[in-house]
Amino acid sequence: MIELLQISRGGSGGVTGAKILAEAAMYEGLDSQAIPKYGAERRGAKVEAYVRFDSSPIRIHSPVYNPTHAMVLDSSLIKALEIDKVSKDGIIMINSSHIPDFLKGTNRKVAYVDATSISKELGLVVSGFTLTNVTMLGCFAKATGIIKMENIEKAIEKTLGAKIAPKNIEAARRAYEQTKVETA
Amino acid sequence: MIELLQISRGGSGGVTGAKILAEAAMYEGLDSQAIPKYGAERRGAKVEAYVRFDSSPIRIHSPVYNPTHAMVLDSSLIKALEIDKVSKDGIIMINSSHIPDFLKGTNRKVAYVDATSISKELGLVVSGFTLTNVTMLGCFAKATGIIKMENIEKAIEKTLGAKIAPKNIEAARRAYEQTKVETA
Amino acid sequence: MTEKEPSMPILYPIEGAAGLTGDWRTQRPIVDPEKCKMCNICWQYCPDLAITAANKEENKVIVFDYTFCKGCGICARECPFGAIHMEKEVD
Amino acid sequence: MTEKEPSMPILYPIEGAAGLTGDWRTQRPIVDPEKCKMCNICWQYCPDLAITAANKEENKVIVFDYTFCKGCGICARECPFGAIHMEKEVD
Amino acid sequence: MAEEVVMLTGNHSVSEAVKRVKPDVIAAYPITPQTAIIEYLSRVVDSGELDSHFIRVESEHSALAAVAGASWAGARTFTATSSQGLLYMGEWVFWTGYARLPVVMAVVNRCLAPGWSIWVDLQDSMAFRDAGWIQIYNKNNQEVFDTTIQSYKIAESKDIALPVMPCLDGFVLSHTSSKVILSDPEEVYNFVGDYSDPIIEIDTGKPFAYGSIVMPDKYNKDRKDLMEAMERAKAKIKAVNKEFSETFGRSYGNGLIEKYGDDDADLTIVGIGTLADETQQAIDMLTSEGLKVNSVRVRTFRPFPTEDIIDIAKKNHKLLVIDRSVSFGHEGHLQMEIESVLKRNNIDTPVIGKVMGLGGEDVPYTRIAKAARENL
Amino acid sequence: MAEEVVMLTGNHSVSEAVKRVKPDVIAAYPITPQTAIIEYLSRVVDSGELDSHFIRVESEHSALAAVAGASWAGARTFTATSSQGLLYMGEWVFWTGYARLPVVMAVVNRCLAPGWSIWVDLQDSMAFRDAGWIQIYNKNNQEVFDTTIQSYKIAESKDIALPVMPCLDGFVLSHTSSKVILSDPEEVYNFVGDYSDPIIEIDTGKPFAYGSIVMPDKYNKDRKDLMEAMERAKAKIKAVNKEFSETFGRSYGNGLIEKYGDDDADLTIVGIGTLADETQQAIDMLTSEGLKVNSVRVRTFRPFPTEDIIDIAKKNHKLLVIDRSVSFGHEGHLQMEIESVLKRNNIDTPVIGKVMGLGGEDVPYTRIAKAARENL
Amino acid sequence: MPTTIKDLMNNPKEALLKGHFACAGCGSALAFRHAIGAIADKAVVVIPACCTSVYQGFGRGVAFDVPTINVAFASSDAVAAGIKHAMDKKGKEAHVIAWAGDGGTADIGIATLIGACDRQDNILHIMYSNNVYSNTGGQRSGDTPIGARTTTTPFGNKTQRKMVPFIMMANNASYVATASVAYIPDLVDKVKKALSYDGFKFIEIDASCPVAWKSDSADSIHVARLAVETGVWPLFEWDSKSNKAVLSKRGSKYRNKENRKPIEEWLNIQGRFKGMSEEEIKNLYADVDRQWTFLEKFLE
Amino acid sequence: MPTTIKDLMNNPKEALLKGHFACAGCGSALAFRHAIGAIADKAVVVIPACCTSVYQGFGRGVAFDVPTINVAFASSDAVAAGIKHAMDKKGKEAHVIAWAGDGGTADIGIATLIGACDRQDNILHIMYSNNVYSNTGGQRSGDTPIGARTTTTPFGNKTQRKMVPFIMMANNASYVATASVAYIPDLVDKVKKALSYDGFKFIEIDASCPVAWKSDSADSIHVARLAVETGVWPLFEWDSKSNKAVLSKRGSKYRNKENRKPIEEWLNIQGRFKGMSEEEIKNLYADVDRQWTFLEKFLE
Ligand SMILES: Cc1ncc(C[n+]2csc(CCOP(=O)(O)OP(=O)(O)O)c2C)c(N)n1
Ligand SMILES: Cc1ncc(C[n+]2csc(CCOP(=O)(O)OP(=O)(O)O)c2C)c(N)n1
Ligand code: SF4
Ligand code: SF4
Ligand code: SF4
Ligand code: SF4
Repeated sequence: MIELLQISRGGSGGVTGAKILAEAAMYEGLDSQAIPKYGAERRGAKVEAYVRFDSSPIRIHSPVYNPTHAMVLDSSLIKALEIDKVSKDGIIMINSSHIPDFLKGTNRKVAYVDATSISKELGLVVSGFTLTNVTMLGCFAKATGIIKMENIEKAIEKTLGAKIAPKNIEAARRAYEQTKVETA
Repeated sequence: MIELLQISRGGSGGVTGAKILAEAAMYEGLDSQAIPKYGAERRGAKVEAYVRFDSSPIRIHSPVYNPTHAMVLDSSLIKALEIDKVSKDGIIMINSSHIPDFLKGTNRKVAYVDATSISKELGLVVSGFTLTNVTMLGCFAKATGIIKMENIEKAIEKTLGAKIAPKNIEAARRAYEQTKVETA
Repeated sequence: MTEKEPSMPILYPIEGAAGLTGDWRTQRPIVDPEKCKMCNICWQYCPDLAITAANKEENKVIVFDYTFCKGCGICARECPFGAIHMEKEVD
Repeated sequence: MTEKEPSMPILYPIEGAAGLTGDWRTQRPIVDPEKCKMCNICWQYCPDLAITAANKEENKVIVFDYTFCKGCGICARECPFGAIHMEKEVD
Repeated sequence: MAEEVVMLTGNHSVSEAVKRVKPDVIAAYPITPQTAIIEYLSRVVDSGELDSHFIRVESEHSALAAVAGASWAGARTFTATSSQGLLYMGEWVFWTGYARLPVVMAVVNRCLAPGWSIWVDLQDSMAFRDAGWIQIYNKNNQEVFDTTIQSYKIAESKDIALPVMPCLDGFVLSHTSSKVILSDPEEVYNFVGDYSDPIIEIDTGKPFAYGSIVMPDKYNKDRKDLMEAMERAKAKIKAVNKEFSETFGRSYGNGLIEKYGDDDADLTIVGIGTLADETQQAIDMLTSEGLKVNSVRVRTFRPFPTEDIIDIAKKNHKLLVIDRSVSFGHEGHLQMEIESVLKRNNIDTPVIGKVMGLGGEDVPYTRIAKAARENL
Repeated sequence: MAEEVVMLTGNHSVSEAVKRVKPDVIAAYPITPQTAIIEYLSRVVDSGELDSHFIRVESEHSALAAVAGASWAGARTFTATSSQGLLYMGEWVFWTGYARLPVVMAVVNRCLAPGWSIWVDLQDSMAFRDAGWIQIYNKNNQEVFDTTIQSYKIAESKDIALPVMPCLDGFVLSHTSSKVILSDPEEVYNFVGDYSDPIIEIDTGKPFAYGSIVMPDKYNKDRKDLMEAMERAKAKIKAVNKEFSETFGRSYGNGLIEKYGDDDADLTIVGIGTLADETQQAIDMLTSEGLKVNSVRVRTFRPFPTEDIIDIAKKNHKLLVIDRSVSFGHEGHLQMEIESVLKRNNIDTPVIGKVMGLGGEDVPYTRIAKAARENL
Repeated sequence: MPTTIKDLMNNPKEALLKGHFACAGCGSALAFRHAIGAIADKAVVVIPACCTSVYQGFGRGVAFDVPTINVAFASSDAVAAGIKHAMDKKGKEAHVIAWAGDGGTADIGIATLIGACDRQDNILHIMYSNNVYSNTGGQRSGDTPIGARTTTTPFGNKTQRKMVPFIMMANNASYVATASVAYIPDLVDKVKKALSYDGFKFIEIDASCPVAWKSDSADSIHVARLAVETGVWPLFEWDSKSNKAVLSKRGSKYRNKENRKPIEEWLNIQGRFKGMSEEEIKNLYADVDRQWTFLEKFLE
Repeated sequence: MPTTIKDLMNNPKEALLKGHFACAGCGSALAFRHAIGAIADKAVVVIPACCTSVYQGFGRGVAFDVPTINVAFASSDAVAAGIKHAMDKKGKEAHVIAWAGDGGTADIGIATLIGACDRQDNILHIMYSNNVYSNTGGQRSGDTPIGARTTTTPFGNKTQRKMVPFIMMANNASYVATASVAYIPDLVDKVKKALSYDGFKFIEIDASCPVAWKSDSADSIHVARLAVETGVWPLFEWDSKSNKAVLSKRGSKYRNKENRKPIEEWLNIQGRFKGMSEEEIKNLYADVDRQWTFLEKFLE
């Protein structure tokens, strides 16, 4: 079983992103779950969501305590990540043009991409918030290889609908291209 | 155990009468209960109440199905009395100047007194209703001998208060005097 | 499993749902046919539907239904012509 | 039986009951001390008590408390003198 | 004023007890067969006989909300209801229990609609057996008076801090007059004590917030404490029953249960409320027939008298449990709980259950006796 | 439109099922975590996708009252709630059950205040286990979808005529997305059938009065029939589960319970809701450790699956019962009921009870496994 | 054309049958007879806990010849709304009427009432007010007048009368009216007129209760008439279209205080007001003034 | 003397502490800060389920420095009444305030509100209206304006706005006022004035919710000001003694329609009104007119 922790800011679409990812996993033939951390959400405040992937049916309903991978949608939130809880073999994915200082020397595998710039370029901005949730799915596909881009695209299409999906798919694709994976 | 069935009309004070009787029994050293028949009461409609007397503590909570004695506060209600249910040895007490035809030939012991006239004479009339409930207690004392008049008077005094008790006591006393007991 | 209808607290309309309420009466209304102007004001005000309306065409005055009349006295009180009076019920 | 107080859901007043809410901010207000007329209109409108009021007597302009300011932008929007502007938070 | 011996209805008995403990705030809403309780109390408050605030609320939900509010402010409180009224305040019944407020609420048991029916069964109060209230069921009007008094002493102990629900059978007790010894008001008040050191008290000088969002760990801590308080309440109820007996000369079994008849019978009839009183009459009858039968009245349903039930079951050969309420889709409440206790403690004594008297159906002692004979 | 495979939250699964059975009238009030159900339904009603009347009531008491009204008028109905909302409509929960109205109400389980907490435990729906409702607890979103559909078929059978409450764990199911097969709308509708011959129907041409005052004998008759309908419901639920399986290829144990693992284990873990699903994970783990452990998920708490529990207990050596709700002053609900069943049927299999996960406390399968190991 | 006594005789059928369980002289039963009788072929009535739940029958059969649904106390309008929506959906015609006492309307039931009004559910709420909880034996309600002795205000009620019609105006019901058992044709007119409006309609009827009012049952009409003639009970209609109130013909002259009889005439024939102090009477007068002052704002 | 910003600084203490859990730009939190702050040494607040139950804190501590009792949704006024009676009985001074949203006031809680008003319990009810059930994610309430997109009226709300202040006038509260987060000193004046009255007091505050209104958080004051300037939100006071309404200084000029800004200005900065049809806008204008027409009756 693979477990993802996703950290984002309230209002930036993290929950939707997690759901799209779980849906993509379904197309991949995996069983999956997307779990928003249960509680009052506030725009700008830190929000967690979890995604589980498994080849057999999932019967676990807990939040994820020790994620395989972690994904941080806003680089300013990186400090909120408890790295020790993430599997040593896992990948830390981050929306950033570079490896943040915070991760340096951790010897972790870090995948990074400047999703904010990509999203902005494509106009993925809602009431002042740049939406990087979908964009970062490209990073996930690239970094983990768990899910093929085509399935991520299919899930984006299904969830967001024909009107706004294309821009988002494009964003995810660009992120896929631009993601770099390095050991920090 | 002695059980009394009392039949009256809604609004004529039957429930209070039964309670006074039970209280009198208490002064007599008996255990007692006064049970209004549970349900919506309507002025003028037939209403039943039950009184139990025993020398040992009463732990029965049922209504009375087979009364020892019966008391009817309004002679027009006599037809509502199911005589067969009353103990053969019991007394049927009725507010009437004579033994009603309905009882004739039943071979029952009947105590009768014109409580209405007594009450009227003493002004025991409330919104058009002549109250015979207390008056008939005199009849009960006389006919059954279960409770002494002094205890009935004490109970009337306690329940009705110093202001209206005297007239009621007087009514009960007169009824006591005037009650006739015959076999019908 | 046999088909079975649920048992429910359902009642159907009947006259005398609360019995023959004439029993409750301690006084009864009596109409004076001479005085009744057949205006049916009493009919209108009887909460117990215990008055058969008067009929001017047929020259019929009101009639009481003592089976159900509770003897409230409204009809007597409201008759503008004093055509109704209440009498104590005799035992 | 030892005396025991019941366990109840009681909380006591503290600053930062919801944490250091400055974290939520994506943009921060900046005051231009030149322009601030010390009217304290911004102070009045801040839902987060994140402004220390200006003091005319002491000639002190307003000060932001970035530990708690959520960056809503009301102060900047409401300042009649355009003395406050919002800047994107840098990561 | 000293002790008085009077003829009193169950409702009036509640009121007389309440008058003696002098609650600061009363709020209640009328419902048959409870209404007479609050009619009496509104009279004595308005007449000045009882120095208390009486809030004539617009519903039961508000009745319990208002007394809960008063209780948070450190006041002694009282309310009463029945049936639909209890259901209508249901949210507040749980709220009050979970909040550990020492509210006393008399419940005059009445069955639930539809169809409309105003007569007794215990379905109403039983529906709140999970709610964190102590429930004490009474057999006669004297006990109603006494239990109402005891309820305050139990509820207001800091080591308990639970609301208490004295329950009395509608009409059968509430409207029936029987002999009641009304203890001296001052003695009663002294027995209960004043409520000057409240469990909780709002104070503008010392702000706190009650009931904000809690995380699961704290939530569990509070509920565990509630569970433990219920456990402690067993000893407390027994102690109060004993102290009451020492002061006033009246007691009810050991406080949790009341036994009747000889130990080691062939059959023990277990019941609750007036049916259990009626059962004693049946026991006398059966005993006179030479049968070995005794009875147990469950006085407190919450906390459930587990240890006493174990004891009874061990000492006797068979239990016949008579319920006046039932969980549709399972079985009678008393039966279910007794069975669970015996099962948990590996006690073989057989249990037979009968549900009787729903919707005010009269259950004469002869019917109880018949059931006993059939199961001997 | 045919079958679709989608990622769906539990709430959305309920809505999709409801949309397919096409209720005539929906009335509901928002409350976390149930709200998304009615948000979705109000959208499809307002958009015209679902031809139904949606009443935006001002409280839960009115929500259930309104759907009950519609049900009396012969309509198919739906509502949903959680926690405080369920308590607030409590009077109507009993009313609907006693009235035998085939209402379907989804309950998204959430614990009760105070303090405020929005997370799951089963205290809310358990509080209504006496109310004459069928209660079906679900383990995952697929079952939520399927059970909601089945509920109508059960509720609307004339020989049952009971409201049904499909229950799903708040957040854990309601807000978590997972794979759900949404069956073809037409097939679903055909499976349930239309409600053209209603259990009861108001007709101005044929007046009747529902729920006037009833005497105790009639009251008892109605309640006895309710008890019997609950009994019959066991077979009905099984039959519907079977028919559902034949039509859609999905089923849940025998409808009343779902077993997991090999028979004749040293320990059987009995649970309800998602904890029972989580338990299956624990069973795999324990089995892989060489331990002989299996599990049972109680799917219908009402009617209680007495016969199945007997069967399980007879075939196994020990039961570990995990409750996510408790009756304060007694014990966990599932434990209590299972113990009572075993006791009544003289089954010696020991029962150990554990209450876990109140107030949304997370219970990982490892904790369940630990409890199992400790009790082996 | 205003309804006449003759018209009343031509009702589709009687809604109330003989031999019901209301007390002798019950104003509520009389009101039911005519208000529902006038539309008996189309009426569905929803009755929350109140005297009407009792007087309709008692086990054997029911005295109402219209579909009658008895419901929990605080829910008549919600149930009525549910019924109406269901019947609309099924294409069936009906006038769905919530028939409730003052307690069920003004107190415990007012959230439900206002909720249905807010949604403009297409139903009519008829509140018959006997100013008290009669069914439970006469406790104070929000509609109890100042000074009335009830079983929970044994020394006189102190609170002002809650004017539900005003609340419904403020809440923008489509039609609001007051009526009285003393003016039956007027009552029937208002019921029929109400039903001609879409959305939520509200009528309050002053309905004598000889038991709670401690009045002679024969006075049930007389006392209600006095309430109008003393100004205690203004008879009017209001609708949201106009946002204007109009006094009913039978009550219009009492707008002028000089035409009003002294309130004491109304008080004196009711035992519930026995022992009222001067002060209480003054307060009652003031409360009646308050009601008129409020109403005046909406009159031409 | 009207309150000034300077006066606000001299509050006994802050009622709201920094670091609370309200969204950025929350009008309710701002209103709480000042309304309760002005009387913070004497205030006891009772909070039913609403955003305020959440933004006060989350497990660690509470952001309110006044006694705060969180209660079931439909009961704030009953609890407040209970507290007030208890404190009176115990001889303790306090201003007990029920602080509730529009849902808890106008919908599920209105029976409790009216009940406490009817009894003239000596408390103040402050309704902050964000026109929606914000705490549960933005469902329609009875106070939702025509045309607003909410999660339960995704294609626009159709029902008229429920004017609770009017209902409270009809129900004869001792003091009724409306206020706005755009006019803080006016709000504080009204709170203080309300507390000078005996009996039941009511204030409704138009309190922006950037989340539900889909507006920029920076616009929270601006949008509230526009509500006043467009006539959508009349600012007034009324008391039962006079039965007269007085427009507040800051709002009086909008009585004259010519002085009002077009409602569209208010609509256009809120995402919740996006996609409103001409018809809906017309209906909204009509509803605003209706409110003023009602209010006019009580103005000099
Ligand atoms: C929730 C609930 N609370 C209380 C009652 C008890 N109850 C039944 S009828 C009634 C009074 C009804 O008063 P009103 O509405 O004025 O009608 P009336 O009896 O005067 O006809 C009360 C309090 C109930 N049935 N349900
Ligand atoms: C009985 C009950 N029903 C529903 C809820 C769920 N609930 C909590 S807050 C809320 C909405 C509150 O809306 P409002 O009063 O307008 O305050 P706001 O959230 O907008 O601040 C709802 C529906 C509840 N807690 N209790
Ligand atoms: S006395 Fe009353 S019930 Fe009898 S006919 Fe006259 S009005 Fe009708
Ligand atoms: S941005 Fe908002 S929170 Fe920050 S200081 Fe300005 S008004 Fe206060
Ligand atoms: S108590 Fe009053 S309202 Fe009720 S039935 Fe009797 S007269 Fe009518
Ligand atoms: S949702 Fe709206 S009302 Fe609630 S805290 Fe956020 S801004 Fe304030």
